[in-house]
Amino acid sequence: MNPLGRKALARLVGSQLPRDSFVNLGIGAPTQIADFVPPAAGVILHSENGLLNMGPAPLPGHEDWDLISASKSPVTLAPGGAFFDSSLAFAMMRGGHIDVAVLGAFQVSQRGDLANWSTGLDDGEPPGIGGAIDLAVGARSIWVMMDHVARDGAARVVAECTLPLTATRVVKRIFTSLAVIEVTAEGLEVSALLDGIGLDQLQACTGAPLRTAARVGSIAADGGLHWP
Amino acid sequence: MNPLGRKALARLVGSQLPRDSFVNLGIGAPTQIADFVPPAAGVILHSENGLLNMGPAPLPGHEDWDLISASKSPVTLAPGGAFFDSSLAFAMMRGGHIDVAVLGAFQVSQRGDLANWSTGLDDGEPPGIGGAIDLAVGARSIWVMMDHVARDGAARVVAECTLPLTATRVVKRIFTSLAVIEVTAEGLEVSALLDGIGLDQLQACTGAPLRTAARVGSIAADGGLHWP
Amino acid sequence: MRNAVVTDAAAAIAGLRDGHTVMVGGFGGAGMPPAIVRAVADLGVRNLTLVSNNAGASGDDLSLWFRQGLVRKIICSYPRNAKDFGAQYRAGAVELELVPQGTLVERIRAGGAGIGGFLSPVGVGTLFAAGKQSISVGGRDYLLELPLRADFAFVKGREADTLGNVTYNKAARNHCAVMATAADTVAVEVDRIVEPGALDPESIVTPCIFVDRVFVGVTA
Amino acid sequence: MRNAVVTDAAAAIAGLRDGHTVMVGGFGGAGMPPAIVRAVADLGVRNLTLVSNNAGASGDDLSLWFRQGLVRKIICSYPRNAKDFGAQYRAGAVELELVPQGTLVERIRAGGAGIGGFLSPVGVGTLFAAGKQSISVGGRDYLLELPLRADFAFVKGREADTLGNVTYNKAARNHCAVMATAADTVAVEVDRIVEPGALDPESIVTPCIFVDRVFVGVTA
Repeated sequence: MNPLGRKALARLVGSQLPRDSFVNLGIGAPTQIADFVPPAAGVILHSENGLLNMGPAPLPGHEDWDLISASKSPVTLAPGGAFFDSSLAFAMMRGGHIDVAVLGAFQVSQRGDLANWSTGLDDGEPPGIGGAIDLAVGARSIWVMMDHVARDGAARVVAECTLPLTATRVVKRIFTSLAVIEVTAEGLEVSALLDGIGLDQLQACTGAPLRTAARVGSIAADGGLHWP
Repeated sequence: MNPLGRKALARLVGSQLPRDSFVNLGIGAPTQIADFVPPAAGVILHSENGLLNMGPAPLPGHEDWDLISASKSPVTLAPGGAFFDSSLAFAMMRGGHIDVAVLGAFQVSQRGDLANWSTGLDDGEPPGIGGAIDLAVGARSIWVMMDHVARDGAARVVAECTLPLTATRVVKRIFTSLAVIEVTAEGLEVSALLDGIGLDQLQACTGAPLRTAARVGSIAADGGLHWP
Repeated sequence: MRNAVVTDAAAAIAGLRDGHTVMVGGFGGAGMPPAIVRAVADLGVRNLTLVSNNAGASGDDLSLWFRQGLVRKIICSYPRNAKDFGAQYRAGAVELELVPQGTLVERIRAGGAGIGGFLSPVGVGTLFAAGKQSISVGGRDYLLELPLRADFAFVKGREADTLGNVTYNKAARNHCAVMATAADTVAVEVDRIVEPGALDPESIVTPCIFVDRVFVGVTA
Repeated sequence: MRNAVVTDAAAAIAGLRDGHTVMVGGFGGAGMPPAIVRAVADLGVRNLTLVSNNAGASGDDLSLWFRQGLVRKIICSYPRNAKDFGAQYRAGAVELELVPQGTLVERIRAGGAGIGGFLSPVGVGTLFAAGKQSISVGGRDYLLELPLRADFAFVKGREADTLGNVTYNKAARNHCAVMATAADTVAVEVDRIVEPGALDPESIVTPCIFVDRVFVGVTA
């Protein structure tokens, strides 16, 4: 009944990544997904600062500050990994070579519009866009991972984004703390629901019409997904 | 009195390359210049198929057909040489990183227009442009090396090119079998003359007005250049 | 774990069909994948659009494709000294799109990098400007050049690991590295296949994200 | 023979003047040349236009330049978490041109490669389209993005030879490799300088044609 926490949500997303796919995990919450990708899945992680086949964090004391992730945290390189420059890193992104990018978001519209960049309008800080916009436009499949509602209870899955957009019509699937929602040509379709939540309750905190998929999975409190 | 042969002309051009410069020698006659660049000059040769610091031809029996020049002849790599892909090779050219490119030509106009590609109109063969056009547009200084007149005696240094152009207003200096001619904002200026040839004789077989530079060098039969 | 290894050239070209666009790496023979070129000739597909810097010299190279009439159109920078292509060309049996070499490689790069086009200073004021949009930026004229992509890219590498990371040999890298980014299916003929981790991660030129199939070309 | 070696960071930045445009490599600290960054701060030039992916975190990095008010404008993708830049920005003392990271690196590449501009799908339908020419190709909309060049590019390499060929260390390659192609004067701070021939010609990332000055950065 409680919304999924960050870890459980990361586990949920991690379990759904396609076998042997090339995946970019955006900075912020999506980074944690790496800890929950089953090794047998063969997923190969891309990092926009010039790494392919990124491995887990190094042991304490073994950090190499020339070997960092897009979040600027120390990482390792898995066997068969490669280093390259930023122009090739972004060619991979913009050129459609990344199978799935998982991004955090502030808002997603029913058409798949994405608002996820820090404009600085709220916090008085300088704005920052980084590489998320290139991913949003270029990856074959954009998944979003976010709390279902904002801290003030406002819907984040909306009819129209009110925040400045990162990209239009790009999000394919939304993983929230309450549900998995597919963005289809006919609108939003719920493909999985957190145990104990009904569609009515989900609709009540969602800013765009929802319908259910032919088959709806149930999400356990730990992020495990089970099909009927 | 006889026009310079290929070897003597190659020696002449080779002696004029700036110290420590990055140079591309076009396919055809300019290729031979490599044999006449004084080692002490420190010239570094670029080849459009992905070599920097190209060395001389290998000894017989030591050919490596993965190590060829733009003319598709076996070469070697000098110490401190590098391999790279064609996109970087042409970035070097188009991006203005080559100091001097020496190209063959059919015609050069008084404004520095260059006609040097095989259109196939004359020989019934398919046309071919290759990378000479990228060099012609991108190198900082374009030098042309050619016989002063065509086999039928027609001028090749002309007021206006009649053959299809490779690039407009790019040639800086013309080395012919009879003279060295600078392309200036005020027209063509003879900076060196083959021993035994007068300006009148040169003008008679040239299709655009010539004037002489303040100082005119004399070119020996072996391609040696001497200043008064 | 990802495994890009296939058994042979026939497997590497599986799915190639009549009418496909095909990129073939190489500058002269360096970078051209010989076993793949022969396998395509054996398969006998037709109406190919071929993207390649050259059009085959003679013998066991792209000449085979022209001799057998597999190619409808070639996009190429220097198709001279190519006997079989020349015969087809003079007979009007094959269409030629002549592209300056630097523009050719940059168009392929754009296709692989998701760039919609680029402004080139090359060709302005020449026959190569024909049919192209001219755009002026900062007082200088440029031609708008459009990206190239292909159904298949066939290139020659030196070593690959089983994931599909690839290195090249010397000047054989040429057009191969960009072509390997710009096709729906990328097949690489190599001399040797090694385990992941055996290649220096600093020296991998084509990371495995671009590569679908690798195999060891049997040299005669 | 060409010799790109200079004695120290002060010599590497010689000629840098007020009002210059300067590219500084790095993603976070990886690829940022620390001795050069300090030398520029010591020199105290002003009104710089800075092209960099970040705007300094805190301490001994580009923060120094903002703390001392050296920068008039920054062209950058992610200048957040940058205390000193943030203060200058809020005070209206520095102009910010915010550029998506992939567009930033591609604009720099275009500057180095003699490309007059390129069509990017990134930013269409967003605030990043403001003021840019929109061009439609094949039914898809793109923004025309223009090249970036600089008076100086300052990057961090791993090894250089005396000719100026450069390798990088792991993910520190990032923006350094393109920046090293796009400035009138390119200076590279490295850990070690070797003789020509000591670097593997297959592994050189920045060939010496792009590099004007190399020196060994003394690490504290």
